[in-house]
Amino acid sequence: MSATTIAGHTAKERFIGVDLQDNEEARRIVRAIVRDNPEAKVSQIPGLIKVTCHHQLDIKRATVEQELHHEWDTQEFNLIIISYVGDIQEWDDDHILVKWNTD
Amino acid sequence: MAKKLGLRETYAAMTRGVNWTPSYVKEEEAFPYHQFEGIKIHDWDKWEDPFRMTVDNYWKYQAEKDRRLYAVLDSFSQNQGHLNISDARYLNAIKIFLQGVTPLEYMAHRHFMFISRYIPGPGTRMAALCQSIDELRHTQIEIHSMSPYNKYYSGFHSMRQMHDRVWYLSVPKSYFDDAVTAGPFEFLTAISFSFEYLLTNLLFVPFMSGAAYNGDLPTTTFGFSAQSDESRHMTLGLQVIKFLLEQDEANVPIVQRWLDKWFWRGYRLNALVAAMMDYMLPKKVMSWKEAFELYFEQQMLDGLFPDLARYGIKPPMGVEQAIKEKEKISHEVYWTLYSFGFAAAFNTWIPTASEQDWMTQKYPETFDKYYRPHFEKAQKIADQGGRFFMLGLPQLCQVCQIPMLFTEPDDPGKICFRSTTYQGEKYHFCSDGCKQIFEWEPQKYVQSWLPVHEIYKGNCGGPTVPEVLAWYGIQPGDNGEYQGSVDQQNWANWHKDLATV
Amino acid sequence: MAVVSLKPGYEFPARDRAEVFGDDMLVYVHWAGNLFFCAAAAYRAPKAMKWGDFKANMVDTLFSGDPDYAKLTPENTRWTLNDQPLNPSADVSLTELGITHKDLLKFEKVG
Amino acid sequence: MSYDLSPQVIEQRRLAYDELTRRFGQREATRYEEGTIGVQHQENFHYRPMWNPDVEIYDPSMTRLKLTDWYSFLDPRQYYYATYNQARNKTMENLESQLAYVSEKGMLDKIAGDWHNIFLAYLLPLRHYEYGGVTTMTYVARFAYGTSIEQCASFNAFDKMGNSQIITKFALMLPNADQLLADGKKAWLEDAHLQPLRSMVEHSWLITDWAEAIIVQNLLLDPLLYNLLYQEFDRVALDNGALAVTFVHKYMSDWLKDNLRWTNALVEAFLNDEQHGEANRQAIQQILDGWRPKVEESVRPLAAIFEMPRIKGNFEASWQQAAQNVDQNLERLGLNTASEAPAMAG
Repeated sequence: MSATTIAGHTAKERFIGVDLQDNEEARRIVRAIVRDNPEAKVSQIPGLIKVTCHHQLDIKRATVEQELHHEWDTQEFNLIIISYVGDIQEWDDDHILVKWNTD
Repeated sequence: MAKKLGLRETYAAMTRGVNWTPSYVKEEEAFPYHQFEGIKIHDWDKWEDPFRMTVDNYWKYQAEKDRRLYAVLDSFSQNQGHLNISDARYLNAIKIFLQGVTPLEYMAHRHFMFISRYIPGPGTRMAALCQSIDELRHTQIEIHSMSPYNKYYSGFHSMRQMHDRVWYLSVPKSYFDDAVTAGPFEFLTAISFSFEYLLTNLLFVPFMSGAAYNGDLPTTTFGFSAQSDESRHMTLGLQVIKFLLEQDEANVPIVQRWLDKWFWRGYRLNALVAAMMDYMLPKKVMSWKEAFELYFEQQMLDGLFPDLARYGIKPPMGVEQAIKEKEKISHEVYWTLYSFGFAAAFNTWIPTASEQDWMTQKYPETFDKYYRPHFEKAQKIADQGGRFFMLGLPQLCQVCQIPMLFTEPDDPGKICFRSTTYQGEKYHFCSDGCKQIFEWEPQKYVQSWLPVHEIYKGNCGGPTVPEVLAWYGIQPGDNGEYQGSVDQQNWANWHKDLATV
Repeated sequence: MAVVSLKPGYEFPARDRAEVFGDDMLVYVHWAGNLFFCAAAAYRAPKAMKWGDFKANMVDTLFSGDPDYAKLTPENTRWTLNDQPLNPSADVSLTELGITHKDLLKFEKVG
Repeated sequence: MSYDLSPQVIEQRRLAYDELTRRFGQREATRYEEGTIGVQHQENFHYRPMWNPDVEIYDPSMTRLKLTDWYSFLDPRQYYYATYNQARNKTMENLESQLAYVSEKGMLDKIAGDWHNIFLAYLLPLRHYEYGGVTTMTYVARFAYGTSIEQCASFNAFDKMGNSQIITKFALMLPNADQLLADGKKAWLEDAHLQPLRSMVEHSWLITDWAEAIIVQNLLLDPLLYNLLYQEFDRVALDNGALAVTFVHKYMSDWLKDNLRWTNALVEAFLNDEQHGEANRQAIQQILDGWRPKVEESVRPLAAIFEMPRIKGNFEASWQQAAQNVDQNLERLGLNTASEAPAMAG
């Protein structure tokens, strides 16, 4: 594609993802994310957990609540998110959806 | 009993619903600044803010974030946590951060108030209002996080004065001054999109991870805490771009030019970060080159730009050159900081043998050929009891204000000189990018406050180095060589004492 | 593209224009082929200054920070002014050499 | 921890940042001081704003008032971001639990039907008034000189957004909330008793002297309106059994007191400036005298709502009381009040 044919740069596969603070709450939420997005890859660099995925990442309240064993407002995701790649297409009471607009 | 509303409806009622178009004063009198840039907006209701942050939730989550943050800072001070970092050399990266970045957070705070005031769309105004006070938060948590270091180490004591005056800090200062003096949509494209979305991960994530790896608890804590706000800012940035591009086709070329300008401005600013990452972290997480490949090439070029291609947006001007430069800028910039270290408010040093070997491994094409020889020569001078400094003042780029240190894209052995004449005066640039930016808006950049020229005009305390350093607020120990510096000696003493406890 | 401004007349005098420096001017000097000096040096010099004084008091002072500078002689050093060959002699003034405000001089070791 | 604390004495090299030790001498600084004093950039701005080339990025000439030392004003509440948020979060949690109680006890269902019309006549339209106040205060936050002043204005702007959203929150608890919000907006745009107020708000957006904007909104308009509605009319609501709304009234009137604290301190700083105090006094008095009649004219038509409840309120007495509260505050500051001011023409 013309948009990414840049001299000196080799296009790799596209991905989306979220970077989360490495703490207890986040580790549980990551478990929920992996349950709902089986192809998600989890990796760690100092201080943070990276969750990446091709296509899309869907973070569902119901699954997070099962992992946390208490009620969870999707807005609480604000407390652990450090960064993301992609476009947050939906953030409502039930889920947070990150994906690109074009495949 | 009223039905319980979801996030989306509540947010809409609280932000969209309250806005109205004035009728007792002229709309263009109340909102005079959103049209002169040529951007056309037809329907503000098409603005989407996926975060849907309301004031009550804002107070709730931000209070919780701060509760966690200040608990860590208090405990850090109580426990003399500064003694647990990897090495006092590390703090020089943090000094540059406080002097260079913290004042920009403050600038962002003030100018998002301008956006909130003057953009007539209610979704944008609310997002900008939240971002404005977030940026005040970042200013203050950075000042508070570094306050314990200021009590024991050099270079932290006069952040704002230095930012207003010191030569290398005119790089970040002129960058942000450029953004806030532009119109509101250019500011949003510059800061919300080009900086917060396109380049923020490159700046912050490896840096904060480096802080974690080097035992710097305050920086890790404020960094990750600030980044959680930053995610909201990234969303605002991406939304701004999509919204402008979708509103009118005539916006596309305007936005493209801003992207071209602000990618290059931001990328040049990041050159300082490149040097900090590769040279100032005793324990290294990743090289600048690796961070650039992951956070810019993979995430932005491969990830984002295909999404923007459907609007007719191309990757910005200078991307090819930036890719070529990933092999060299950290070294070129650090060598410059080393050379002018007598006039900087941080210490510099020759990397250790094992660090140089790490560079060789990370930069096999360039380090041994072009940069290792500098350090070897400097080492020889040091072995004879000297310290190499370039005892003069460098030529600066008229636009990015970095010393003219960058080399030709295809020749790391040759400095890249570009120049032009405007109204009978000559101007010099470090790159095609900076020259192009000047030529788009010469009336703006003829105003640049270039620190070297200001010294020569007699505006910086006096003609001698001690006078200029005094005017900068640089105190003995802040500047110069790390080996034998106040910080180095104290660090050695503190840890010697510890060994005998 | 011209600058876009709400108020007409967004026009300011160049902050570092020649007249600000009076009888002096800014001159940049770069040692081509030796990036031990990371960038060109900037000087404020009297326009009437003789080349010999400029070289001895300004250029030599700074660039002798590199031990290799001692290897340079008038014979093996080539000078350019704005990338055009320059053959300076010591008793000629900077202005007479054609050097103007914010010009770039380069020198290089040849042979 | 890799060392033993007790025998370890490491001497501090500095007690605080230089900006603060220069001002206060050698002592530790508070977090408020660190995050506030001298933080705003002061010199060597690179480019003039394209949107207004006549001013610098931060420019003390954007008000006619002057302070010899712009940091002679400090917020008496000592709010910096963290303490501000914590304070607001606390009052908000308190209000939320009160509103939850209101909801749980079905108190809104018990309010007589005529109160929906009354809410439509003042409370619902006033969420737009608050939002209009955000616009005025974001201008101040951008252009005021010095961090200590603009920081207060920034929180003030955010508070106004909060006040607007609290009213919306309350409205969302009422049956037919969507319709009520739409009707409330229509009232704000069209109903006769609100038009002078809307006109006043829109005109306050055009005030270019930021200190004037603070004086108009925080010393005159907000106090008069808040006293009239959230103190005086609150009693009418209670007399009529509309208990549910009183929590919102109380929140607003507590907020006004909090907001007056910094505003009054700022005015005092202007009045007490050794060099500029007298000139400031004249300018402030002129601002007050010029705006007072317009402010009163814009609020007075709210008299209409005192007639609406079953047990009517005594508007004239309430008006006197509200105006008196405004006056008392001005008198405390040593300023002349409306009654002492020379009669204004028009």
